[in-house]
Amino acid sequence: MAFDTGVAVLVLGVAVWTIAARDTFAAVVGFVAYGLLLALVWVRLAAPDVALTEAAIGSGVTGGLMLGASTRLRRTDTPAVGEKPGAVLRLAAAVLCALVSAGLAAIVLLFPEPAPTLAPPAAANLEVTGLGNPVTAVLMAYRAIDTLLETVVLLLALVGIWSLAPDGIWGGFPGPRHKADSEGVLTFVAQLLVPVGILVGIYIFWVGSVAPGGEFQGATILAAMWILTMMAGQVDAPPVSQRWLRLLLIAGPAVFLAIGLAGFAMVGAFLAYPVDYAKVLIVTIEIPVTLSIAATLALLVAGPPERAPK
Amino acid sequence: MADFLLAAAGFVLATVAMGLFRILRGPGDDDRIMAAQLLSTGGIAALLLLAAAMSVPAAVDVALILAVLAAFITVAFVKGAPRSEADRA
Amino acid sequence: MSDAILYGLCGAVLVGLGLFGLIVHPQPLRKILAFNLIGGGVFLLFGVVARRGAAAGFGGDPVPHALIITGIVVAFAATALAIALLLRLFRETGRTTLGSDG
Amino acid sequence: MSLALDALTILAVSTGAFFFLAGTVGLLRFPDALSRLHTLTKADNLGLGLIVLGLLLQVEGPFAALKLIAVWLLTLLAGATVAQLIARTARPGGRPV
Repeated sequence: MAFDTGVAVLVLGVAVWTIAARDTFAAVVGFVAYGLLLALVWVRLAAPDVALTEAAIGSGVTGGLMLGASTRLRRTDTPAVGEKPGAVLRLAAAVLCALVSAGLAAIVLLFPEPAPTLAPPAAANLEVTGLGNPVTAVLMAYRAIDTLLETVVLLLALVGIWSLAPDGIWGGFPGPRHKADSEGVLTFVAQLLVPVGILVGIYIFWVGSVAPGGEFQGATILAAMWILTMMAGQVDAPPVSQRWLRLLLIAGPAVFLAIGLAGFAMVGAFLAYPVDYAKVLIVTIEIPVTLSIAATLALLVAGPPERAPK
Repeated sequence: MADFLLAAAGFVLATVAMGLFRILRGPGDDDRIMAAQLLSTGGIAALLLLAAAMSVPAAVDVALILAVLAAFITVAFVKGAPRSEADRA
Repeated sequence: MSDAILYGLCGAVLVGLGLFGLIVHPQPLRKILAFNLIGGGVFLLFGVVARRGAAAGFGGDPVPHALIITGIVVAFAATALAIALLLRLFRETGRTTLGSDG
Repeated sequence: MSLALDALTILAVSTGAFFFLAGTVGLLRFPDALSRLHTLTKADNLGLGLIVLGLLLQVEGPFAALKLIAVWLLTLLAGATVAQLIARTARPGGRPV
């Protein structure tokens, strides 16, 4: 209990810092710390799958994305004095937010007893899926349609980002070209870390069928490693009009959808798996989905095309 | 044993937090990067201790992800930082 | 008070804090940060619901866990899109704030 | 035997936690970036290293032990990178921080 109180206070302290810091870069560092502490909280709440996701996406890749944006914006950081809301508005906002928090706190204190749960039915059907991790079973079997749509949402976000490219560089290379520094620390780190990172990513993905882990967490690490080689200047981001890249991006959702539709023929329902082949089909979906998500996440971080295609 | 490991996790987090707020204030970005570095090492240590204390082996995987991404974030810091222009060229 | 309720209250305060930042900060990047802070609070509240649903040998209800994972990934996609929009705005206008004069 | 192992774990973890304390105190008290960097690397390398050592005595199976060591080595790599890059910019004559 003392431990949890301490962690909760620390989370709140870092959150206050993120909101109150004068410097944007300092606020972003606070946000990275916030994600890291939330990962600890998820472990305490017996949700290791969520802890893995929070560590990988919430803190890691989102943090990297924000850091890049804050430093790019800072070069000509115009002071925002005069556009700050006045004291009255700030006070009104504070009162409103306090009320929202109080309302949510009241809901937390008035949760119904006994707590509603879907854990028993999830456990009862786990064996049919051939999986050992109930969260993966929810993502890939019971609520597979959510996951299918999620992969599509990621693609839509990427299409949105690509469409921000100015006319002249439509379909070009995303982001700035990073120069390789053959003697430098960055090259050394990239060469050492990337193979290890890829191994960790594959492990986290593979272990997901029996233990906490899975395709999103594994894919995020793979994406981070790709971005790392780009930042170290070892590879350039591919032009977004490349055919192989686009095939890679849609492979996951396409296989997912095809197997989902095949469910009509085999079992008579969308995304239904025949009992004997459930695990095989789930893994068949998961491998291309992981690769597609990894590519999508990396390109989401890389941003819109900034250099014309050759 | 579990109680001791939990207490050790709390102790490490508390010490790291003390330093965190001092150096988050800066003045330089270097200090802030060091703050994040210290917290990530402390967080990883706390996760490893929690994994043993609570018998949640998956917490070691969380620490593993944080360790991989800590190096990744460091590179993002440096690539983005304006002063690294000179280094990059 | 159980640990889960403690973290639930923490999540409630986080939502309020993030909402405050979203309203009062003029810079869009700070608003995006605040928005992600709210996201963390909401996920935490939902995580408490999951924790209270611990049954059948699981430490928590796996259905909300899966939804939170989906939520974190979608929040990331939205953040990436928002940052791309912001950087494009900066390229076009050289401004990093949203002024009333455009 | 298990009692002796437990005692060793407690010793190693306590010493590791002490190094974290030392690292923080150094961060708070040293005046310039380079000496703060010095204390930070101590906390990283020794503090986490000793905690990993203590936990290695408790793990079951070689794979779990391997993961613990991997976590430590990766943290060393991140710490060394930070140290290198900060030292480069914080050295005398470098850009003032």
